[in-house]
Amino acid sequence: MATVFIPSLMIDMTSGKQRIEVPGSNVRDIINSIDKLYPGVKGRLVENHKIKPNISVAVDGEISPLGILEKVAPNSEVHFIPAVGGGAN
Amino acid sequence: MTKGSNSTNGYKVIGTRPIRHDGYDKVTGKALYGADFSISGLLFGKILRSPHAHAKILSIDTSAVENMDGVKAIVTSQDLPQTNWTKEKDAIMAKTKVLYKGHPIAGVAAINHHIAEEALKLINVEYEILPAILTAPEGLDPSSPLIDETKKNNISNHVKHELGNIKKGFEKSDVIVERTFDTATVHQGYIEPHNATVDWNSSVQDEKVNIWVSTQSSFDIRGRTAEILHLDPSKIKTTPMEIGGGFGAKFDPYACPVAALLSKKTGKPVKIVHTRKEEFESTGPTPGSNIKIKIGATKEGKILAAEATLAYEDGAFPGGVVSAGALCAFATYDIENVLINGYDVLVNKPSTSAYRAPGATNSNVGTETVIDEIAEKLEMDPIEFRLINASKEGVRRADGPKHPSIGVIEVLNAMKKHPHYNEPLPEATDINRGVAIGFWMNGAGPSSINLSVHPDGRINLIEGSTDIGGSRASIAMMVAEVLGIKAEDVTPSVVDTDKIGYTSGTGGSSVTYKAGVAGHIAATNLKKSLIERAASIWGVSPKTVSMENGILFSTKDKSLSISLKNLAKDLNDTGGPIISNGATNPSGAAPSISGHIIDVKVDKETGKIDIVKCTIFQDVGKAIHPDYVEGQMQGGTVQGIGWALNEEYFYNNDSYEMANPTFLDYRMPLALDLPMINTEIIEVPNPAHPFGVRGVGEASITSPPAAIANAIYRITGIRVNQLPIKPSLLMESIKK
Amino acid sequence: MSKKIHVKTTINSEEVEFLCEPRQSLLECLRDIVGLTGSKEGCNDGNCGACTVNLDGRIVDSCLVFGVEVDGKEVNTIEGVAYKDELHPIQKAFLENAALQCGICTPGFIVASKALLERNPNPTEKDVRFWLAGNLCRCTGYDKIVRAVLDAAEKMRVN
Amino acid sequence: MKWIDYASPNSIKEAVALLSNKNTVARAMAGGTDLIVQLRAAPERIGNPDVVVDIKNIPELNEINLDSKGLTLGSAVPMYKIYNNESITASYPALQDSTSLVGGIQIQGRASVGGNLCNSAPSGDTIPTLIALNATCKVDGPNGSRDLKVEDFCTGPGKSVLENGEILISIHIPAPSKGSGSSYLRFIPRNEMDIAVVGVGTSISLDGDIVKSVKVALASVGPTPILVSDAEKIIGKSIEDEDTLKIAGEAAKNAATPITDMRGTIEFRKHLCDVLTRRTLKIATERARGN
Amino acid sequence: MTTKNNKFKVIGTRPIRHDGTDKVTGRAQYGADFSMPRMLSGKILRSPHAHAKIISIDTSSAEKIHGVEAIITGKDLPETANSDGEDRKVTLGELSTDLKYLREGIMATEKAVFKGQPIAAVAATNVHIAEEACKAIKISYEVLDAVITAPEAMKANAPIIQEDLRTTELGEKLNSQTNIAEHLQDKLGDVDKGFDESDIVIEREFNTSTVHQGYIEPHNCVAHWRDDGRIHIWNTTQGPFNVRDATAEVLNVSLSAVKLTPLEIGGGFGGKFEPYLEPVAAILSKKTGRPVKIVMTRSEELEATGPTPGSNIRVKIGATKEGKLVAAEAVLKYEAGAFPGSPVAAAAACVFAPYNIPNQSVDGYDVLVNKTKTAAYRAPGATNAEFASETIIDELAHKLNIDPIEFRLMNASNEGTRATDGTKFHNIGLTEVLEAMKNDPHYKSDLSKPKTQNKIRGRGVAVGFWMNAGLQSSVNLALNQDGTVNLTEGSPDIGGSRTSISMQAAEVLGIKAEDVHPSVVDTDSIGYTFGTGGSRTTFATGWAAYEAAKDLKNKMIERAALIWDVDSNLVSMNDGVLNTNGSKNKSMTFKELAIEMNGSGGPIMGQGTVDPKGVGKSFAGLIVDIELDTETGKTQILKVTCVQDCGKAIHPSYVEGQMQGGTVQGIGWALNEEYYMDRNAKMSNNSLLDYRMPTSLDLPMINTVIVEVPNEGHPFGVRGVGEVNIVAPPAAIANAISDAAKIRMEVLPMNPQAVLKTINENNRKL
Repeated sequence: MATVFIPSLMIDMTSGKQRIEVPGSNVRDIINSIDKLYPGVKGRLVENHKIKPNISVAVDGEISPLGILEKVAPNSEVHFIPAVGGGAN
Repeated sequence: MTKGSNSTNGYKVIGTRPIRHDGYDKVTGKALYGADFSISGLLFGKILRSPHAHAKILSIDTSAVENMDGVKAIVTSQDLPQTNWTKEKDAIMAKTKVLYKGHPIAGVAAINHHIAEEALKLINVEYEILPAILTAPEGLDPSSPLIDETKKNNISNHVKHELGNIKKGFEKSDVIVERTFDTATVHQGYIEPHNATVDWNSSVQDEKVNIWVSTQSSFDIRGRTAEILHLDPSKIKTTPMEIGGGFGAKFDPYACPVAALLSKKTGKPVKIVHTRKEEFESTGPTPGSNIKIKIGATKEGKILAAEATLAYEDGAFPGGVVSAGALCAFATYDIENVLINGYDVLVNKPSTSAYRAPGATNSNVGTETVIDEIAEKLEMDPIEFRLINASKEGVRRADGPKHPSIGVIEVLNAMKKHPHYNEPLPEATDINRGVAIGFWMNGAGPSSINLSVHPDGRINLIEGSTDIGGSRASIAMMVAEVLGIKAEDVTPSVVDTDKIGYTSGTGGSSVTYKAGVAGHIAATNLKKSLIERAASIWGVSPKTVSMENGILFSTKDKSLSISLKNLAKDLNDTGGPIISNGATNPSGAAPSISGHIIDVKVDKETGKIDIVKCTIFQDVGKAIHPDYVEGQMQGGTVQGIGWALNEEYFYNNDSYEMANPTFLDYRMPLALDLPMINTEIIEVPNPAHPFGVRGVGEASITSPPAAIANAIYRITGIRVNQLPIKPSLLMESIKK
Repeated sequence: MSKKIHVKTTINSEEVEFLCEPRQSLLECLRDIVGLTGSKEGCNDGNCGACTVNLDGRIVDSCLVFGVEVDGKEVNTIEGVAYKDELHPIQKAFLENAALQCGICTPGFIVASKALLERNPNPTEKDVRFWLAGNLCRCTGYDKIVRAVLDAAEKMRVN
Repeated sequence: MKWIDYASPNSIKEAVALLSNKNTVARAMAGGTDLIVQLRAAPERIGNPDVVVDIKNIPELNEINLDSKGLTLGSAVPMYKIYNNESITASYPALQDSTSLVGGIQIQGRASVGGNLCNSAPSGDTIPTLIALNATCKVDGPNGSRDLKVEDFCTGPGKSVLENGEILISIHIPAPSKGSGSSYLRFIPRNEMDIAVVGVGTSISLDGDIVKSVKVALASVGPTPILVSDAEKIIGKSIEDEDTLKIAGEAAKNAATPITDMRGTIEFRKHLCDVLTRRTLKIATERARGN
Repeated sequence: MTTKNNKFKVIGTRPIRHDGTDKVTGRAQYGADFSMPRMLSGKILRSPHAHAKIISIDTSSAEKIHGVEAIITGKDLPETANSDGEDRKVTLGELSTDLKYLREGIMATEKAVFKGQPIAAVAATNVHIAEEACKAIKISYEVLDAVITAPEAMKANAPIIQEDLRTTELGEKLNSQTNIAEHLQDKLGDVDKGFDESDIVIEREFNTSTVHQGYIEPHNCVAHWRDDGRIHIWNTTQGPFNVRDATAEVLNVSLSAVKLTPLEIGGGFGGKFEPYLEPVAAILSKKTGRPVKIVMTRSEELEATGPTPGSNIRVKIGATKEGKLVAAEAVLKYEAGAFPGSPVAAAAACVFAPYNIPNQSVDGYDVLVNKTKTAAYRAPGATNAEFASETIIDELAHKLNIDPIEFRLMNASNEGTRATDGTKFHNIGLTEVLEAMKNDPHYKSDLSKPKTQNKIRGRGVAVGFWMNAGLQSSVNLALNQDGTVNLTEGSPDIGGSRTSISMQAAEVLGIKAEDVHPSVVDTDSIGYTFGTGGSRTTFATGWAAYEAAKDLKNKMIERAALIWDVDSNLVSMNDGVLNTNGSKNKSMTFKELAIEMNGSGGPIMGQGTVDPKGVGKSFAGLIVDIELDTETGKTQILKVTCVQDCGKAIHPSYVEGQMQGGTVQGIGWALNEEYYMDRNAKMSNNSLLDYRMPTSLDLPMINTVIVEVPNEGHPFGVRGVGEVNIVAPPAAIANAISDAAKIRMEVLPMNPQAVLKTINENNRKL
């Protein structure tokens, strides 16, 4: 089971839970799994089958260029963090 | 076999007629050709040329020019690297001897071309004039002066092909015809003169020579200029500009090394553009020749023996085209006993170069008029006679190899059935019809293509083949076909030699063939990558994903489908950009056969000849873009007509100077001189090409002279023995 | 409205004639009329030095000279610094010391440095910094530029 | 830039005629380093000229005369010719100070002291020096020529006493008296290529430690360069007395009438008047003593 | 200093860059050097007001000027709404933008939201006529109240800049009108508890000014809307593909309809990603049928391109008396400019990144103000934030009597440390950087004494963090018959990247860097390549070159195998020599195979595309000695040493160049650079005279120490080197000023006036 860290601005959706362990072999599965537990999470993070534009997903500390396609290992950490922008850095 | 000009054979793109990608620039005057190129600090170069056809250079005195206002540099052969002195260098600027009128002696760079021209007049060259020779028979004469004193005679190349027993063949023949022909030197006559702008940058550790030029082969310009200048080829970057015609003549670097040396000396870019006179006198026309053809056949119409003796002018340096002439001489026929002797003979004319099926038209005018004469003697229909003897796949050619897939029979059958052949001639006695066929083996060569995917699903295509007649479009179409998208959705660019893998020149009817193969490889690779990407997005095996008509879909799950356009949008989020390449040196360019039916009118009082009606038939394998295939067929036909009727390098008696180095006197055909040129595309697919392509650029020039000569015979009863068939000559014969 | 003015001048040892409007700066004339684009425009008000050229032996900002003013004068630009196919020692020093990044200020720096070394063949670091204060560079922090000029000075003294 | 015509007269007469033509608005140009910038950025501030009169080809305006009476500088003489002239810099060190810090080397190759004066910017670096050195200037025009003190020349930002058709011919600086020294300092956040936040030019002559005469002028702290008359309060005092410098500094601070803008606040600029006056007096003193 | 590494033949050497000769001779063609036959000059009329409704635009008298060929206004840009009437969003680079904002930035329609915003544009036969025509266009405005700092704009009664703007919080849109485009938050541990456990807590509020990248070459472009519907653009840009995409979106044409040819670029530093001029020139070209060139003036550059934001930052950090950091809190308010998109997210990720602090809380606000929209500038967002945090860290160290480097070492982030956003660091080199600083002769030396009175000296240190970027890159290679290799890439070369990318290909192939001929090509001629920025080029495009070189190498091995008629598994290629150890035991050089190429199967090409992970995060530190004039407040930099972890320095000269350049930009930011805004929200100092970037005379030599902690994620260990070096200087200088004058600076720039004011406020007699 991968550990998902719930961003502080979203913990109202997860009954205050900051970390959730869910199954899934990629980020898409992971989000679907959380959404089953806490409906609405997917809508908050995903738009048009992609992570919303100003949010990034990091798996094991690395921001993923693949977004929802990124593979997730059973012991992975998954973070949803603000996308770094400000023009094209 | 499919006949017809608009067949698509189930293809979506191939066989259609999209607007060519470079068309807009060309109809608006925006396209940049070589001479249109300019760069800051540009100097203008001019080349001093020999006024003599053959002379020793005793001295060159440039002192009067050296301090001339506005003159920035002068170069002579002394400025060429003195190591590995080669003929090629001698051709760029003569060292000890000039070998033809127009042979470069020196180059001058000045702030404008007028000053450069003035400077040329002040360079004092002392010559010792030597006797000169202008034709191959003269050159073969043992008593003739030697052009290369290190050799025993003026023959630079002798080819001999023998098949069966020629003697026995003629012995068994019931009818034998032997004739001799003389053909004049002719020029490709492209409208855009040669040009080159060269900027030689020296730096601390490196040289970088930039060349902007109109050329058929940017990589040849790079390689040959490098060799002459004794540089590694990659020190040179050749940027091919748009090219205004070539027909085989724009492979040589002519002015490039001179401009390069001038640029090196001045530290500034130098541009040289030929005048039309320089084009005629100092580039590479196709050779004049002397041709002897002897053919024997049985009374049933089976050709038993054929012999050819071909003497081709080489020009001042070795490298003539008799080998191709010899190869093509009897290639359309299945003949048991053949003997061909071919000679390239040095003469005091500019070094010849390729011109559309180089060498083939010369020999073919002999073969096809003699064939016509035999058919007449046997009272057989000339097409029927040819069909009886037609070559086909597996037949051995005189030069050894067996023919691959070849469409002689298909072309002849199409001619035979065609309304033009079957419609009655007008009542008038001054009009008649002639036929002839021709052969060209076509070429290939290394070719490289890069493809990349735009985020809107369009494909970028990068190639090294300069585009003379729409090849950007035809290559883009083949790529589009593989990917199932529109031709307009492929954006082709012809790039410089720093930006693509080696690509041999646009010549030998090779581009659509070889770049097509490279494009097919690249497109197939790209398709594979796209399929893999879709599979990874869907989390399925790539084996279960297909791509058709620009749509990727799962063969197992109907819900999984995405258009190339939509996938392209997502590439950067799903693993990054997708690019591919194709690099190849393919074998298997298959020959192309042309055939002409030409109705000719002769004014028996003046000898003037008019073309009344003309249909060309050609096996193109597969016509990728029929408009431009027809264009090749029509263009080649008209060049053949010009060659047949009027074009020639004319030399007055006792003069070694071309008398007609202008477009006024060189008399290429005008729109007014021609009827519409009907085209019949025959498609016998080339199995060695993914879409069946054969080269289409050259065969079309080979048969018009013979077809016209055969028609003239039917009007006047005269078997012409000379090209061009000028009114004056024809009148003389008629009078006789 | 008046007409364009005919200017006859010497640029990089060559006589050049051109027609320009009186309001056109020397920089504009060099770039847009004569076709010498080596001198760059960074500010068009004399504060970056990217357009530095040598006018009758003094470096000036060519954006602050009218083209008509150079009639009868001698202008030397970056295009005239190398001698034919031989780079000037300052140019070599810039390459060898990696004294350029984006390169847009480089022509101005080289023209200015050349003028410095012609006057003062043995400048101190401070001399170089003072002389080049009219040339802005935003990429290098000037370190490698100053080194390159000092290096070129040394090599020119040896030769 | 809007269309302008260009004229390049060879004589003062021609120049005056061009400048006084009633049908045009003409401006004289020497080095052009201010004028061209203004023509581009804000031509309305200089009266929207439609003719530029290039005065560099007038021989008199390029002359430099240094003799026992003093220095006469043609109005078109570029700055580099001044600071490269060792005779001038030895007698008028403040002139070296101020001409060698206007712009960079490129600007100094064109800009002239005369142009700096005519431009009449409050920040003009050479003007306090000229005032401190008691310079006068000669003006010619349709109504004949006249001489006036440099300290009376500027009348406001970009404004001067020059009337329509008038042209600055030369600037004269009297020969320095024995035991005198001068100095110019400006404060800028960068070390070069900057506009003075405050500029101070001083001259001093000493008899031993006693101040015989002193002149202090300020730039960038008022609509025109300012002569600090109260600085003369230190005449007769010992320069070694710490209060002497304080008095002069305080006088400068009080004479300044700066505004707050991007270059500094009123307080900061007044403070700097004090600091720079003291510093320039120190330097001028050292120079007066020949150190 | 470069770590010696015998593993490499090419990497780590210092060849002359491939484009060098062109650049020292003036031959290199930059954007403004490009011209075309019949080309027109364009000029943009800009709003004189920071916030104003456009009541009317009258172009009639401008149209009558001889030589004016076309005039356009905002109405000539295509509509931005899709068929449902909703505003289209476009993804440009990493972030999505409302197309409407992009379009309004290019040309206003109903109201101007910053001074300098384009209102109309003219194409004329020369630039002077175009300028006259702009002056002849009459516009009437209704001037509105403007707001120019983030704290002001966040106030409840502040003028609203974009009526339809709503705050986004992690993908959720809030409901009320506001100037806050985004609120972001990171929490780690329990920050309140952390502060309770702290023995010492320092809290300060900082304000920093807007500053500009200050590249010497202004924005420029030539656009030609061709008869076949394609739009060719020649310009200088950091992101050819980014600008292509944005231009196409604004013009509402297919992306591939635009072909962008990047010419040589005269500096960018993040500021040359935006399509300011291209759509305008394109529409003018469409209207006239002729190519149109627009080049910005310097005042346009300063007023209407994308500087990096001014900011208001509150930072609070707590530590134990033993020197262990326990809690940290930051509130970051960043100016976005008049449209959303400040680098506040990056700031949040950087502000505490150097330290292992168990309890953290960071709130970031992206705030609209009536200034030009900000863009990236070298480590965007980080310098502001780390100026604040590094100043407080320094103060804590001093208060705790611990050497400031030692204090940082005690708390330094290492592999496995959890960052503010909760992710764990991979291998990073902060400890190595700090050790190198500590051991540097500069740090060990005594601070020299001032030579004149009223001068005091001080030394300061600080470190900076930047995360660097990966993103997409493509490279093609083609073998030449002379044994050299052509390399084509899509990354504009701002500072020698052609060479550093070629070197990576050369390393794989065992040939010399000089034997690779690199070209930066147009968007038609290479696969998608994200722009040159984010310190990504040597990392990602270099990686693509590595992949392409491996591909080429494999194909050469196969070719050799074919020639020798052996299994390709038996062939190897090392140091540019192919060998087979099979039965035939043959060998041939790279060059020999190249000669054989065309006769043995044709050309050989290689390709590489990447969208890599494994981006190496980077740290840099600065040691700086300053001298302060206590009477004027002016700071002079005496000595400076920049220490940076580069992973692996491919071309050390250009790595040093990046370090020196970034350091000096940081010095300029620290001391003098600012947007000085007058009462009407207009920039007063809009010239390079008054914007006061450092000149050569303002600086000493910039010492560099390259630390190499290889990035395990990259085949050669490369980390981006372009940005992090700008981060530490302001804090280091502030700390040096503190060391000298015992004051804590809370503003940027720390210009003489600000320093003097702080001295006076602290009532210090110095």
